[in-house]
Amino acid sequence: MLIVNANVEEIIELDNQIYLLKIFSPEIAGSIKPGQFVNLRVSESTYPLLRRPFSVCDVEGDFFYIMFNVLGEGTKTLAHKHHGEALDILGPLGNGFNLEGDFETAVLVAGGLGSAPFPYFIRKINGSKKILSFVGGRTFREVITYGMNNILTATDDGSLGFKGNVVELLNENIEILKSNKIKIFGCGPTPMLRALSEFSIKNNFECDISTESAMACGFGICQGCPVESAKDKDKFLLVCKDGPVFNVKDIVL
Amino acid sequence: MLIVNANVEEIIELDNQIYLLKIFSPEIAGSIKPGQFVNLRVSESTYPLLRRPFSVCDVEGDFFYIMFNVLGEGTKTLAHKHHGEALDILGPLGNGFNLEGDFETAVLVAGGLGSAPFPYFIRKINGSKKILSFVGGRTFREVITYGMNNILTATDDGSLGFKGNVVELLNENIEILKSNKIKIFGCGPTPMLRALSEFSIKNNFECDISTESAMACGFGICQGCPVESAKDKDKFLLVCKDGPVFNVKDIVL
Amino acid sequence: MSNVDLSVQVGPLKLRNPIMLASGTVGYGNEMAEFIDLNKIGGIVTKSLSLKPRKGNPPQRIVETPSGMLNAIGLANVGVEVFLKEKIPFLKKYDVPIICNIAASSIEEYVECTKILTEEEAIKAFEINVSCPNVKEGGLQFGNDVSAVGKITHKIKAVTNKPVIIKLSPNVSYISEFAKAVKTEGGDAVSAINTLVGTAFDIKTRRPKIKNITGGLSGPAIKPIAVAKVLEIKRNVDIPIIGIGGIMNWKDVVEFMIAGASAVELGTLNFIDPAAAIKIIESLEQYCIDQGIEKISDVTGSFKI
Amino acid sequence: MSNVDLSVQVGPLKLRNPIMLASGTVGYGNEMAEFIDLNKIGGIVTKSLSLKPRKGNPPQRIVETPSGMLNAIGLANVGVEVFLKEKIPFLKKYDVPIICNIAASSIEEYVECTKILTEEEAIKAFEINVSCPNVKEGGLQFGNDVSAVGKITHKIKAVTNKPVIIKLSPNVSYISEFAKAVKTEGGDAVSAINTLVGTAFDIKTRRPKIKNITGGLSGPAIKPIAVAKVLEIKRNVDIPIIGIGGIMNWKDVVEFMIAGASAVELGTLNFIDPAAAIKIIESLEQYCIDQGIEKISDVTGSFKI
Ligand SMILES: Cc1cc2nc3c(=O)[nH]c(=O)nc-3n(C[C@H](O)[C@H](O)[C@H](O)COP(=O)(O)OP(=O)(O)OC[C@H]3O[C@@H](n4cnc5c(N)ncnc54)[C@H](O)[C@@H]3O)c2cc1C
Ligand SMILES: Cc1cc2nc3c(=O)[nH]c(=O)nc-3n(C[C@H](O)[C@H](O)[C@H](O)COP(=O)(O)OP(=O)(O)OC[C@H]3O[C@@H](n4cnc5c(N)ncnc54)[C@H](O)[C@@H]3O)c2cc1C
Ligand SMILES: Cc1cc2nc3c(=O)[nH]c(=O)nc-3n(C[C@H](O)[C@H](O)[C@H](O)COP(=O)(O)O)c2cc1C
Ligand SMILES: Cc1cc2nc3c(=O)[nH]c(=O)nc-3n(C[C@H](O)[C@H](O)[C@H](O)COP(=O)(O)O)c2cc1C
Ligand code: FES
Ligand code: FES
Repeated sequence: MLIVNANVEEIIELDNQIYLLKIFSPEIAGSIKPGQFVNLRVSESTYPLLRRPFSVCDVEGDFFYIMFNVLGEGTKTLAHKHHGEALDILGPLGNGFNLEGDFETAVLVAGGLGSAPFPYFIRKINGSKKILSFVGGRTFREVITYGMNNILTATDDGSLGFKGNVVELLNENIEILKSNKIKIFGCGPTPMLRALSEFSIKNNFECDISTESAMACGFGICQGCPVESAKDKDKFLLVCKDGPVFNVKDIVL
Repeated sequence: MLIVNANVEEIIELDNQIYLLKIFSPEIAGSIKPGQFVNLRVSESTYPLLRRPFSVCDVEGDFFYIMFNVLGEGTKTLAHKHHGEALDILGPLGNGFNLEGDFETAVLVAGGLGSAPFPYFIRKINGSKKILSFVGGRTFREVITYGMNNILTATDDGSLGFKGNVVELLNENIEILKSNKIKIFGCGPTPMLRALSEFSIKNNFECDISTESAMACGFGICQGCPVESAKDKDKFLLVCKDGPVFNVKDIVL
Repeated sequence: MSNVDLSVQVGPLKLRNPIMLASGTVGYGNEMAEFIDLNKIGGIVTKSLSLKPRKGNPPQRIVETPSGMLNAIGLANVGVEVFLKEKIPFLKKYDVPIICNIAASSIEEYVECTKILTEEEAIKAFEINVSCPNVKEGGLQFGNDVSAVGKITHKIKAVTNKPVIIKLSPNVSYISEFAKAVKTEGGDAVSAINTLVGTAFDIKTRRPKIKNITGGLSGPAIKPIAVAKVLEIKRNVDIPIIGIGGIMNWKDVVEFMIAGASAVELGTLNFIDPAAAIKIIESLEQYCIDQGIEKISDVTGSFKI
Repeated sequence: MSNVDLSVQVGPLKLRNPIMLASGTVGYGNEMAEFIDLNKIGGIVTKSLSLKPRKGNPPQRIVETPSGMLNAIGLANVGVEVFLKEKIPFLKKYDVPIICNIAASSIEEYVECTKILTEEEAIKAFEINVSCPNVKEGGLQFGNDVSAVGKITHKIKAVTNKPVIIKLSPNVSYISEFAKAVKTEGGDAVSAINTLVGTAFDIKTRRPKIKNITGGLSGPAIKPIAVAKVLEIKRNVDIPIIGIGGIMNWKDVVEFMIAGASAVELGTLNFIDPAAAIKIIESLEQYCIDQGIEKISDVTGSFKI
C-alpha cells in the first residue's frame, strides 16, 4: 500500500467510449496482482473530492492500465488526461483473485465493464491454465472483449451472440463446464454477480467474484464499503480490505 | 451583454508567469470597448464555482485577449487551457474608459497587472491622441509593459527605473503633465488607485480609474461589488455595472 | 409541443412551472431579462424589500468557498416606495408571477410593508424573509425563534388576502417545528432554505474575509443539507414547500421535488449562468416525456423510503 | 531544526502539535501507520466506541456531494472490550496521545464506557460524541438538547480524572449554549463540529442514496460553517476548542486557529490523502518561521475584527 506520484503515458479510446489509461508507475506495475485495484485522485481540486477506485486492467513492464467509461465528473476528468500529467495513486489495494487451487480451466465471466480485470488475469495465468471467457452486455455495444480470449458472448437483446444474460449462457454450456476442472472468476454488476453466485453454489463450482461498493478511502479506515458476511452475521466485511474479490461462499450479496 | 460559447485559440506565456489567453469570439471582439471586462466560467464543475472577471487586454479581428497571472484555482485552471477548448463567456460587461473629451495626451498609469486593459486602449486611440505610460511594480519582475508605449517605469525597490511608486513618478514629471492637455487613465491595486485619485484631484487632472472588487455575477444582480459613491452617501455604486471605470470624482476608495 | 403538464400549485399560488428565481439573486428582473424570456419562468421573487431603502453592508460582501459562496449583502434594497414606483412597472410588462420578498427589523415593519404592497395587484404572493442575520428581536434572530415566526405569520395574514410564504432559516435544530408554527398560524407555504451561517478568515491579515464577519453560505455545497431540511418538513408537516439551496441543474430540481418540494427557487446559479432557468425548464419537460410523467406535480414528495 | 514551538494545550491535555486525526476517519490507527509516522501526530481520536460491538448500518453508507460527502456508517465499532484487548496494544507501540471517542445510547452507557476505559493508562483523554444521529433520548438527539449535554458532561467527569472533551453537533441554533453547558458542568474542552445532517436522492429510483435516509455531511463544503461555529464559541465561552470540519491543508488549519481553535482534527482529508497530516505539520512549522511566530499557540483566537 503506497501513495505514488505516477505519470500518464497515454489515453487510448477503444470502441463504445471505453478508455484505457496507460500509466507509468514501476512501483504499482511491479507489485499489483490481478483483481487488485488502485484509488486515483482525479484532480487536485475539491471536486471530485474523493479518490476513484479502478481495477488494474493490464500490466506491461513499468506501465499499468486501467479501463473505464465516462459515468460522472471523475471519469470525465480522467478521460481528458494527457501524456505527462501527474497522477496521484494509492495502491495496490484489496486482495485480488485467488489463482491457487486445483483447477485446469479458468472460466472468466464478465458483464459490461466487468471485463476490466481480465486482460491482466490472462497475462498472469500465462498459459498455465486454459481460459474460457463468457462476456455479456445489454446490447452488442456493451460487450467488452478487450484482452480476452476463447470468448462466448451474450446480449439481453440478442444483438450479439446468445440472447439472454451471461449466467443463462453459462447454463447453456453447463456440460462443458462440468466436464472440466474449472474455477469461475466473475466481475460485473451486482445483479449478475448475485445470479453467478447462485449458479456456482448450486452446481458446486468454485467461484471468486470481484465486487464493487461506494468507497471513501479504499483501505479500511472509513467503514464505508460493507458487504454482508455469510459466516458472521454480527459484522460486515469490507469490500476494499477483505475484498474486492470474495469467494461466493463468504458473502451474501 | 451576451453569454457566448467561445473557443480558446492559444495560451501564450509571457515573462514573469504572465499569461495571455487568445480567444476566438467575433461577438465579443466586435463589440467590446477598452476598460470593459468579461466574466469567464473557467470550468464546468462546481469548483471554482463562480465566474472570474478579466479586462479585455486586446482585440485582433475576431479574437480578443485577456492577460492574467496565476493566483488561485481559477487562474490555474485557465493557464492550462489549450487550443480548441470551449470557453463560456459573459460579456461585454461594465462601462469602459471614457475616451471622449478635450485632451491631447492620454496618460496611462498602471501598477502590476493593471497594464492589462491598456494594449487595447492604445490600439483604439490609434494615433488620435498622444500616449504617455507610467508603469510601476514592486520589483522589476512585476513591471508589465506588454503592448504599451512611451514608457516610464517605477519600482518600489529601485530594481528598474525610478525608485518609488508610480504616483511618485508622476509627481516627478508634474511639469510635463501640466504643460500638456492630458487625461489620466489608471488601473492597478486599490492603494495605488487611491494615491492616484488624490494626486489627480489635487492637481485638477481629469482621471478615470478602473477598479476591482470581489464579484459573484458581474452584471448587477447580486449586489456583491459595492463602492462608496462620492455624491450620494445613501447608496453604494456597483463596480460591475456602474464601473469598473469611474471618474475619480465619483467614488471614494 | 408535448402534453406534459409542468404547472404546479404552491398552496393557492398557481405557477406555470416549478422554476422560480430566488430573492437576492435576480435583482428586480431587468438584468435577467437580457438573458431569458421572463414569460417562461414559474415566478420571480424580488430582492428582500424593507420599508425604507437600505444601503447594505460595506465591502467586502462576498467570498467564494469550496462549491459555495458566502454573502453578506445586508439587505441592500430600494425600499417599498421606490420599488412600487420604479421597479415594478418593468416587471408588469411580463406575464410572470411576482412574489414580493419582505425583510424587516420589527413585526410592525413586516405588517406595514405588506399593507402597502398588497394594494399592488401585480404582486401575486409574499415571501417573508424571517431568516436574515441582520434582523433581530431582543438579541435573537426571528428565524431562530418559533413563536416570533408564528406571530409574524399571523399578523401578516391579517392584512393580506394574498398567499403568504414564510422563508425559513436552516440554522435551527428542527426546521419542521417552524413549518408547523407557520401552518398553525395560517401561512400558505414555506420556502426552505435560506443561507447557512458561515465565515472565512484571511490568514495574512487575520481578519474575516467578509466585512460583516459572518455571511450566508449558498451554492451546491449546501444542497445535501437543503434537501434534508425539505424532507424533514415534508415528513412532519402538511404544508406546501418551495425547495431552495444549491440547485445547479434539472436533476437537482427533481431531487428537491422527490424530497417534497412543490416548486423550487434558483439562487447562486443565476450568477453563474443567467440563462439556466430556461434550460432547466426545457430539460424538465424532456425528463417528464422520457419517464412518462404526465404532471410534474406528481413528483412532489414521491420519495420511496 | 527550527526553534518554533508547535506544541499546544487543550485544557489539561498537552499535544506536541495541533494536528489530531478525527474519530471515524483513522480506524484504530493501524492502516494509517502504513502511510505516516504516528509518533509525529498531535493526537489520534479513535472511532466512536460503544459498550457492545455495533454492526453499523447496511450499505450504501456513503455518497459524494459537491466538495463534500455524506456518511451514515452507524457507529460500526468493535466495542470497548475488543478495543482494549485487540486494538490498543498496537497504538501503545507509539508515542502518540490516544483520545478515546465514546458514543452511547444512554447516559448510563456513556458512564459505563468511561469507567472501563479510564483504567487504561495509555488513554490520555476522552472525546464524547453526543452528536451522532443514531443516539436518541426520548425521541430527541442528545446533541440537540442542552440539558442532556450538561448532564452527560457532569456524570462522565464524576468517573474519570482524565480530560473530557465534548464533541458538539452543528445542527443546532446556538452552539455556544452547548459549549457553555459543557463548561458549567466541568468539561475540559469542546470539539466542533461533527457532521451536518444531509441527504441525497437517486432520481431514477426515488430512493435516498444512503440506506439510512440521511447522513452526515463532511469535507471542504462545510468548512465555512465549521469556522463560524468555532468563532461563535470563542466569542461567547471561555473553553478550549478543537476545530473540525473540511480541513484540506495547512492554511485551513491556520484559519481555524485564528477563529479560536487550540488544536484541530483532520477528518475526510485522511481518506483523500492519508499522508496529509505530516505534510500539514511540516508546513505549519514553515509558516511559523516565515511569519516569525515563536509559539503556534499564539495564533489561537488571534482574529482581528
Ligand atoms: C474495487 C472497484 C473497482 C472498480 N473498477 C473499475 C474499473 O476497472 N473500470 C471502471 O470503469 N469502473 C470501475 N469501478 C467503478 C468506478 O470506481 C466508478 O465508475 C467511478 O468511481 C465513477 O466515478 P465518476 O466520478 O465518473 O462517477 P460519479 O459521479 O461518482 O457517479 C456517476 C454515476 O455513476 C454511478 N456510479 C458511481 N460509482 C459506481 C460504481 N462503482 N458502479 C456503478 N455505478 C457507479 C453513480 O451512482 C452515478 O449515477 C470500480 C469500483 C470499485 C469499487
Ligand atoms: C473588473 C475586473 C477586471 C479584472 N481584470 C483582470 C485582468 O485583466 N487580469 C487579471 O489577472 N486579473 C483581473 N482581475 C482579477 C481577477 O478576476 C482575479 O485575479 C481572479 O478572479 C482570481 O481568481 P483565482 O480563482 O485564480 O483566485 P482566487 O482563488 O479567487 O483567489 C486567490 C487569491 O487571489 C486573491 N484575489 C482574488 N481576486 C482578486 C482580485 N480581484 N484582486 C486581487 N487579488 C485577488 C484572493 O484574495 C486570494 O488570495 C479583474 C477583476 C475585476 C473585478
Ligand atoms: C448574494 C445573495 C443575496 C441574497 N439575498 C437574499 C435576500 O435579499 N432575501 C432572501 O430571502 N434571500 C436572499 N438570498 C438567499 C437566496 O434566496 C437562497 O435562499 C440561498 O442563496 C440558497 O440558494 P442557492 O444555494 O441556490 O443560492 C441571497 C443569496 C445570495 C447568494
Ligand atoms: C466516514 C466518517 C465516519 C465518522 N465517524 C465518526 C465517529 O464514529 N465518531 C465521531 O465523533 N465522528 C465521526 N465522524 C465525524 C468526523 O470525526 C468529523 O467530525 C467530521 O467528518 C467533520 O470533519 P471533516 O470535514 O474534516 O471530515 C465521521 C466522519 C466520517 C466522514
Ligand atoms: S472504502 Fe473505506 S473502509 Fe472500505
Ligand atoms: S458582481 Fe454582482 S452586482 Fe456586481
